[in-house]
Amino acid sequence: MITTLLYSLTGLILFAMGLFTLIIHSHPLRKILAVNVMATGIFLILVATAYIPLGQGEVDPVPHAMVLTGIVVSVSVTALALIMACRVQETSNLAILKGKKKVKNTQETET
Amino acid sequence: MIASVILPLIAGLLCFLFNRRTFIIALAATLANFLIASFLLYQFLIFGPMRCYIGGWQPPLGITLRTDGPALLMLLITAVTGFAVTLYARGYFSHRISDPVRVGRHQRQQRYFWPLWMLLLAGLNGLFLSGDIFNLYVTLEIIGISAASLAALSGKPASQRASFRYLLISLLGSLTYLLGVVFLYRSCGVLDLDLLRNFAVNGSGMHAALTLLTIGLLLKTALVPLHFWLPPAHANALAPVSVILSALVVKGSFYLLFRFWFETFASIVTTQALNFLGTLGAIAILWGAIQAIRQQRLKLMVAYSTVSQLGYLFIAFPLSKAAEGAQVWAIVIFMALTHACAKSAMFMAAGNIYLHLGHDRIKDLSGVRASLPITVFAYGIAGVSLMGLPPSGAFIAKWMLLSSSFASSQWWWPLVIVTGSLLAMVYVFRVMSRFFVILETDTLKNPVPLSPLLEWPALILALISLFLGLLAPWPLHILSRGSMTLAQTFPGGLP
Amino acid sequence: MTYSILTLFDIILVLTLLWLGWQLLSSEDIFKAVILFISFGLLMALAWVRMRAPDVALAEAALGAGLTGPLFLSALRRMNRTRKGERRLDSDENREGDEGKSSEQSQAL
Amino acid sequence: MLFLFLVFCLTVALGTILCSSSGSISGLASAVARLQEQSGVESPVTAVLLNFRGYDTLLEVMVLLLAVISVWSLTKAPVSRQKAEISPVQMGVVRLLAPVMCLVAAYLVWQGSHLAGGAFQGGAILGAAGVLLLVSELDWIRTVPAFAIRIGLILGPVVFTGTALGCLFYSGELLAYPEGMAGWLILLIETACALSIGLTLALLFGGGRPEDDVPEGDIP
Repeated sequence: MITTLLYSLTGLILFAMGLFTLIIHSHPLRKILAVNVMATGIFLILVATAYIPLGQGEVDPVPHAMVLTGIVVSVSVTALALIMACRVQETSNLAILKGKKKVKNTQETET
Repeated sequence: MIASVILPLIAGLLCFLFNRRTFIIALAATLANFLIASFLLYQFLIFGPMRCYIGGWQPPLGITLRTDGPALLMLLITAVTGFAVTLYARGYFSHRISDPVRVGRHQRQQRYFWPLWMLLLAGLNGLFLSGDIFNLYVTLEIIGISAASLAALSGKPASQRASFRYLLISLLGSLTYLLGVVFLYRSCGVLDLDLLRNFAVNGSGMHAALTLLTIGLLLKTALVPLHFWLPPAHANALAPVSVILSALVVKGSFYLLFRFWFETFASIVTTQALNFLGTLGAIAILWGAIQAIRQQRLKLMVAYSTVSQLGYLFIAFPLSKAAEGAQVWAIVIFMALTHACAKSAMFMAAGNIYLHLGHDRIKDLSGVRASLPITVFAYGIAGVSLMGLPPSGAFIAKWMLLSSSFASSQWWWPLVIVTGSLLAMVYVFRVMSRFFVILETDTLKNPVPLSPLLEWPALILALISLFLGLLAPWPLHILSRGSMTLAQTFPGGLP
Repeated sequence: MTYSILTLFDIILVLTLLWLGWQLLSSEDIFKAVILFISFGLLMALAWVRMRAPDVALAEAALGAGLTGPLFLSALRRMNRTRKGERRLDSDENREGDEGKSSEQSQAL
Repeated sequence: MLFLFLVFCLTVALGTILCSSSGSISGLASAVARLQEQSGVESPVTAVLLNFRGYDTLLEVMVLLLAVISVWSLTKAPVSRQKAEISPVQMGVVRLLAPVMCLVAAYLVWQGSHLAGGAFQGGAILGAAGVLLLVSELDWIRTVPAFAIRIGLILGPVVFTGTALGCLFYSGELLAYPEGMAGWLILLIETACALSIGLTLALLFGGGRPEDDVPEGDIP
């Protein structure tokens, strides 16, 4: 019983830490890390709920299946978010570059 | 029943596998999807609500799919809008590819649009039909991912930033939803919606779960304090994508929210909570409309108008105590149907104008009427439906809203509704008036005529939204049939 | 007796997890954060085993440490490259479109 | 500071609920144990994943595929800059490790029916093997034609959907495996899914679409 509670609370605190980081930090990678930590926290609560000490019966497999589904989903979303973050940086860099070029061109024509 | 999920899935797989003839596959899939939805409706009218246990496993363990009135109407409108969007997207992409500049980019967009759109459709259908709270999480995730990557398809820096934020927000929404599911499982031990209804008694665990589910879904639905991500994401996407996002994706999470509040957890919802959501809705109507009036770009204006229109959906919440059981559903479904059609037509019209002129600055829209009469006509009709003038479905919905709020003597809601309509009139006509300014010199650079695939879907959707009001008895009949059987199964009735 | 030892183990594991989580979320250096995240995943696998969920533990060890970590590292490298170089032009749009030649040149450089 | 306060309040509120309501409900463990016999596999988690709640898993496999499509729609696979020679030690390690990892993956999928393990774990190991090859500059994303990669990617979903539809026609319900066949069908689905998942994860690491995925010309 105490174990369930201990791990559930840990999961909750992890969720809260992730949420807080997600809101206040601006770096995209940090945000994605925070989302991952949040997801792990939720999974921990779910699995802790199903926990029964050894010798007192079988553990509930449904939460385990749900967590497996959740982990795979979160990995794929993480990958997508990372690539998207890279693209954000690449495209905005490109826009800056193009802007510089335009400025240069106009300066050249002016002179 | 399962076919309406599996079929788009298979179509998505095929569209991904073959990079040619994808349009044919998508067209066939959306057509078949429409037929399936109609068939399900027909079945529903004869046999009443149906259930399908996947794998033959009964609820506490297995996953249930079920049809009822609201789900079927949403399914049907998704099918209709989806069909129109498919045609429109075809016209849109071939028009863009015929343009010699940046062919590669347009081909990339077309290549990936179809599989993503098909999978999104599958996710939406799954959402409307599913009766299992964790399965709903998976469908929400499918919808969120495909919507965010569709929004990023445009490739411009602004759209990349907006869709990255969109992805994060929808991820945060699904995680909050998942936490709610965890709390529910903790206190009830089941995942099926019907079984959960029996557990819905007052208890702190249930309240916390409902709050978390609601916050998660509100994030995805973009109710006012949480709406900041919507306008940039919708306005910077490609035109067919904006249509999909604005007309369908937002409705999906709203539908779920409504279902939770008025069906599954109806017994633990308090009046204060309903009033709170209603107030947020009222703020959304006014704030969205004012922002829409202030915008300089047409697509941004339409996107803010979505924020405003979503508010009407929430204003129905506090009136539910006064209205009869099925009437709340009727108001909300009518609003959602009209908005889906009208907003798609409006975004299509905006996309056409963008294609034609190469920009969408409102102050430079003069003279469009002469070259794009059908588009302008569609825009006008869609605007009329958004304002809620008589024959449109929104008029019926607003009428029911007004009458039930007078019946319960809550005079402030009608005030907001009428003000919102007036503001809608302002932002619709502000653009309309520019269309009719006739330029003396013809300065249009782009002489390529728009294909009929671009203009007619917009007009037809606009007309549907306009005449939905005349067809009112029919959807009402479907809804009342749903709630009748609901009342039979649950003698306590809906609160 | 065993009960108390297990509880002690639980407490240590939980505290380490929380400390790692906090460190990875608040450290200045993103690279360090990613490395911490990988070790966090491995410890998490230990926690899953403790919770009698071996399936989840296997998945977490394989996915969390084996894939998510490298994903983060490669994304970090990619972002750093774009930031430092600013030369690696958008490989996507440029090569396809009218500016194909210039980007080829920049890649040859 | 405001956010800190809000998050703190949320945590405290949820924490008290966690403490007060001791999750005394047994959940679905007994239901699973009762029907375990009919599911065709011995491991309860696999039974839930692929039989009782197989529909979830089907959609989830789609989520993975969706992630690849999305990544491909965003960008091309980056060209690795340094064409430096790979040290023979690294090459040797790769040659040794990659087959071993494939073996481990196959073992995990096989053992999924009675112990811990299954498609996801096996697929993850396969994916790690693919990543290892990519890291050692064996650029198979560029050399293998895109069509073959696409076939590999949709193999799992197609086999899954195909089996589901086959069951629909055979016994009238989606994913209702015919009696006696359940174990083998599940193994078939798991194998196909593990292959696709491995490929998917490696491609996600690859970070972009192959060069020849977008066709030229207007697509009819």
